[in-house]
Amino acid sequence: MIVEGSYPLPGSPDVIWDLLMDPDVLAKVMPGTKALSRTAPDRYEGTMGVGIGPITAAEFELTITLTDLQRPASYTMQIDGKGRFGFTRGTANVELASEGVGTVMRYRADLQVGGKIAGLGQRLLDSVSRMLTRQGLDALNRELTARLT
Amino acid sequence: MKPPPFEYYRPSSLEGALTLLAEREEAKPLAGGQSLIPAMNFRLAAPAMLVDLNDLGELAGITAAGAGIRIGAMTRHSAVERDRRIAERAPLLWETMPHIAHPQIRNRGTVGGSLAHADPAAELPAVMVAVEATVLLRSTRGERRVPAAEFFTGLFRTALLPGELVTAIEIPPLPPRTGWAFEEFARRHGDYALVGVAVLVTLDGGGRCERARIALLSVGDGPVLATRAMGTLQDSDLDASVIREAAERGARDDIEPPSDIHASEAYRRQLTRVLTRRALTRAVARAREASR
Amino acid sequence: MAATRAARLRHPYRDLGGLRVNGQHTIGVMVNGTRYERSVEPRLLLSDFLRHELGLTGTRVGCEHGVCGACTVLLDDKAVRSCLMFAVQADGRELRTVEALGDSDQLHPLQQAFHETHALQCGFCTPGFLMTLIPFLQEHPDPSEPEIREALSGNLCRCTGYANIVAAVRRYAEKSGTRELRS
Amino acid sequence: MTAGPYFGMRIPRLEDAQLLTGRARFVDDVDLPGLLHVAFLRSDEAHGRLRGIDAGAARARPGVVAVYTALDLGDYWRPGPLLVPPPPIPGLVFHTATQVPLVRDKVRHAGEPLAMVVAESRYLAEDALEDIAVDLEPLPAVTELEAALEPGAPLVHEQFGTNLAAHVHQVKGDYASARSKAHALIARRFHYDRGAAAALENRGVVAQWDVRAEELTIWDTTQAPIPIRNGMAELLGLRESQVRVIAPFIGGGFGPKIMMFYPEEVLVPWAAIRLGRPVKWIEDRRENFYATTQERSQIHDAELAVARDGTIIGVKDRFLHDTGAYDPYGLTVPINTQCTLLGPYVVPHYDSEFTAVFTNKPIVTPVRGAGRQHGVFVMERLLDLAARELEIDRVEIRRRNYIQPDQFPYDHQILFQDFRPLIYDSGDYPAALDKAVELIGYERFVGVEQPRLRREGKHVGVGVVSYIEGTGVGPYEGARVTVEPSGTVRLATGVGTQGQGHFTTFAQVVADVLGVEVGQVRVSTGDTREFNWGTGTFASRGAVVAGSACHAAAVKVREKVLGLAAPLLGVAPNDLVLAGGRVHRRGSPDQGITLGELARKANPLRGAVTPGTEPGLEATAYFGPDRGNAASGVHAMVVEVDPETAAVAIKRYVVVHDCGTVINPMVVEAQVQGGVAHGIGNAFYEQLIFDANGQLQNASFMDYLLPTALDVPTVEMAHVVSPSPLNPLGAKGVGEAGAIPTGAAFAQAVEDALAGTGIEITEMPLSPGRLFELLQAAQGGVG
Repeated sequence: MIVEGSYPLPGSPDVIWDLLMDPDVLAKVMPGTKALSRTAPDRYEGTMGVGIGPITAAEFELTITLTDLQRPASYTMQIDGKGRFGFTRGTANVELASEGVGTVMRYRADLQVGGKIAGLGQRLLDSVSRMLTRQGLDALNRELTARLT
Repeated sequence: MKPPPFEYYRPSSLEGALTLLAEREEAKPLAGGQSLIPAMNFRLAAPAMLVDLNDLGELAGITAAGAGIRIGAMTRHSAVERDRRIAERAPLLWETMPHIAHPQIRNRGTVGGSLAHADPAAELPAVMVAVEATVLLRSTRGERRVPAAEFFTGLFRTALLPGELVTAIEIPPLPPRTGWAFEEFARRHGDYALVGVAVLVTLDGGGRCERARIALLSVGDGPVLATRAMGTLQDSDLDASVIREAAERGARDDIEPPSDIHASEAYRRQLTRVLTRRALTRAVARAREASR
Repeated sequence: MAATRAARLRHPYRDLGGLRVNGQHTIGVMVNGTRYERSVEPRLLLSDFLRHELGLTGTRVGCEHGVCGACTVLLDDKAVRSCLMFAVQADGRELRTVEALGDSDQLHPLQQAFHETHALQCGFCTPGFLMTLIPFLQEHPDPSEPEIREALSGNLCRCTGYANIVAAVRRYAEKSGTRELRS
Repeated sequence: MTAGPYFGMRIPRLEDAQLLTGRARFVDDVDLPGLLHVAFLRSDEAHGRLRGIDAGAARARPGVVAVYTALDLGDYWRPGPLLVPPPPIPGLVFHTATQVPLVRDKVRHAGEPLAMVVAESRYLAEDALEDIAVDLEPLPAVTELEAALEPGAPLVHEQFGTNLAAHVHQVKGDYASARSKAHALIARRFHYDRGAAAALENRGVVAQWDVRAEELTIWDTTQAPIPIRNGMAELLGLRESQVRVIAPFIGGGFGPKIMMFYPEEVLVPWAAIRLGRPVKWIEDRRENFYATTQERSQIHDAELAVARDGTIIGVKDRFLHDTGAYDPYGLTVPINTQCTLLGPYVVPHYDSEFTAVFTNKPIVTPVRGAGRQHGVFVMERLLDLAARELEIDRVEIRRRNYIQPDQFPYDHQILFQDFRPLIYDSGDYPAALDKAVELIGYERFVGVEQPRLRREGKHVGVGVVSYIEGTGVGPYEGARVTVEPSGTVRLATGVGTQGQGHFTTFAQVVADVLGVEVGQVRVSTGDTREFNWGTGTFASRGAVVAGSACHAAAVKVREKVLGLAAPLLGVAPNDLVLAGGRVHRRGSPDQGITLGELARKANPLRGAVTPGTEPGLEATAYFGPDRGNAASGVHAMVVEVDPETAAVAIKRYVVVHDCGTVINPMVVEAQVQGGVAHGIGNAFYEQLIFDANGQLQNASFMDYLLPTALDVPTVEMAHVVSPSPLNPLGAKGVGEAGAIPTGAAFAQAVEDALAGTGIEITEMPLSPGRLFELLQAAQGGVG
């Protein structure tokens, strides 16, 4: 599953970069993430609960590892989530480019899903990933706006 | 495929149900259960506590509401499809009912449950948006009335607040000179539709389009009101070319349909184009019939 | 209903009335004219209750997510999927299963029609078809083929290709037409 | 009950009453005191290295009796046997890799079992699954057939150094030189994907160890109880006589209910012995999509060489076959494809080569049709394309290439899956075609109806295709017929049944030989206690092979009846008649004796008998055919396509079928109708969709679509009867026939309906979404 797009954000790439490295902010960008902590300079661990309609118990153990860090231009996230519902894992590339007074964030995630999510959830996967992406980006935008004002 | 354990409550009054829902955050209402119980059997849903609404006779039943109609939240689909007053007063809804799943599911599934569940592929949310129904909500804090178009807020999301239940739905009377049509395309009869469309068209005295409502299902996070397509029809003479243009507009500009194993985004746009055209054509013919 | 009422008294939810179960609960159900009382966990599916608690194994389980129709039973005379209900929800209600139709010596006329038209092969889905058809035929004593097919569309059969099931329904309808004329 | 003779009659089935009243016993209906319940923890990953399993919390959960992993099995852990070894084809390569009971070191497909939980209820067992922690290192999965064979592809089985599971090349004539004489060469790539058997009853096993009797009883949803009994005895170190396998009523099989062994079949009896309590496992529908074998993709690169008049010069085919993660069933499916491709046609030169490929997907074994569909699709499509190119009518090109009725036995000069040469026993293909063309009204449809409807804007099309089904293969089946003093005739066979009506058709065969009412014959099948020898119900062989054995046993009993009655009645044996449950002097029905009475006399309690006398009216007989039969037929269908929505409606469906002599036309026709339904599913509704990581994307009946009553028309049917010379009944098999040519007929009909769009259908299954894409590609958009 490929999730990609771009999103305009206020602030410079440097400001956004710092925010994105902050586990509290990262947790907000990944909707449903609870208690994300930085266990190494480039590694975050926590749990993520995704509730879509009647599906209430989708809790994942989440590990995010950052690689190819090119501050403030780009980095790659290795995402690894496992839970009773199966797994999701893959890589997400994030690029930050200044544009005018702000920054354009380009993202492209290539995610695998497995287990019950893959076998039973296909009807909703596309909509859910779009929704989560939108929620995450909106959250990032709010966070930025709050910090910049 | 056995459900996980839960605490079970079956209150005998609406007040009791609302109190439970207010006091227990983890309480999940159980109406017909035709979506919730499969999810529990797959262990995709594990509610800690179910509040079974099936003893709440006060929430079931169909009554006249002025010239319109009021359907209690716990009214079964099968009761709606068998009620002559629905056929007369809410013909779009009546035409839609046989498309919902299968008789065994309709004997158990409820109108309120379907709305509260807000599945983007469900028929009833789109129909309620098309007919501009009002959703009645109750909690221990009191009652609210929410227009259907505002009730559906996203993917399986509604305007329901914690502790709140859908108690009824009110459908306004069909305006004069109005035609209706429901169309959907499913892989098999009764399956989740790949695309569906519910249409109401009202003519003015001169036979032009006074008002058109087009609500689509399975092409977004919830029911989608095809406002651009509706705009194309507004004040037009509703001839075949306008209908074609509106359908094209709706398929192109009103939706961002998902892709899945049954239908790609492009296929959903094509189905939207064709079904909207066919539904409008039928609805306009009925409106003209009603204007004679 | 006495036991159920007593149970309710044992589990009052404050003064709100109704039923509250956390653990096992005794329910009273009328099945095929016999009253059964059993202690069940709330999560026990009605299909499992009928099959394994009451031994009424004619109700079959094919998917447990409400698609195949093999578990169809009558709840207060309406066809429902017994895999999509909890047994506790049937408390105080009336159920009918395939065992309520005929027995081997005296088949129900619909069963007889199935037999005569070879409308079953492995027979696993058959009770679900029968229980779907009983109320349908009450409402539609003389159904057309499209009506029959639509009524059956919520029941899956992998063996027959449905043709003989449709034929059985027609045969039953025609014969009951004759039966009514005679009576 | 009507009186005989019953052979060839439409006898309503004897087994119906039990099934209709819900009193028939299926495996999940077995209830025993102290019964324990099993749930399996299955891998979410399609490919991964198992580093460890922590089941501590699960074992501690109240209600849990045991949790087993591969390590707990000790010496009992071993891969399953190779159920069907490859046939002796020169140059054949075959890598054996069979399934294991529980994963020990490597997961090779999603759904492979990792741990087994035994608990007081299935609910509790499933609760405990959530307590188990698995440490599994994911590995890249291999799913695409061509990619799997690339150097550097991840390996499903490292020991082979390749994902090639098998390679087989069979040749007849000399295609390469014949090709140069062709007027036209039609070459295409074809994809044919298949799906799940999806019997309404999932699999299940119940096992009980009787400590006092030292006997193990296993209730199993198997199509082959005797091989399972023999295998289980060997695995568990028991004598065969200590193990009883009962395949009670089976809720549909369609192929996958014959395997040796499914992991659960091995583990449940083992646990029952170990725990000293009866144990039950019932597969649920989600498990069924991973744990029960399936059928899947083949990719064919095929070429047809034809003369100007449409005569086939030769066919060359190279294909890849997905065998899934293991290949316990050998090469049955791809060899069926290879052989069935030739169809009813004279193909002077044939060069067919296939490669079976391991992938990280569930195991592939036969599903109704068992690879035959794939071959028929390729051949029939090639003929359609050739007809178009040569401007010959589709029906005519088939007619011109048929093997003629006087050419039997017809030797195709290659080996079939039963290790025997592919020789057709009998048939009349032109007669079947003529009947089908007449029934569907082909000439009128093409000449009048279709143009008229097209003018009205309706897109209708017709498809007419032929096929052969190799059926009734060996090795053998047996039967025992016993006349009881009550007059009831007991008939026991070891074949197993899955709903095909064996209880009735076998009874019909026996009733006629013994002159009894069909209802007097009680058939017992599927219980190893009742009959000790047999193989199973597969390859449309029940009626042919077991039916012939029933006949032979009945004939032997008849001889005994005559031998015993002749001196008793004082007449020569050939002056006796068996009728109405009695044996009597010809022409004098009152001078006779009932078979029951005779049975009593055949078991004297006092007095002397001649040395060598066998007591009772009982006989056992076996039948093993020299080779399989060739059943055949023609399918024709009319479809209407809505090119705007890509919806397809099947308006009419005609089958003309030749399964030799018919024992019970009602049963045969119903088998065909059911097969067609399965075929329609395969053509337009059903497909197991895997992603590139080996994840099944439609693992439920919500997304895996079985056709419903609204999707399957009532088939109009006619028979052609070419009795088989290979068995005394003249019968050929029928169980799979309906499902085999449906895809080919569907493709032709849809293409015909959309003539003018330029669409060419070279893949199965279709779906509306896929048809929409093909239409878009063909004409740059529709609507």
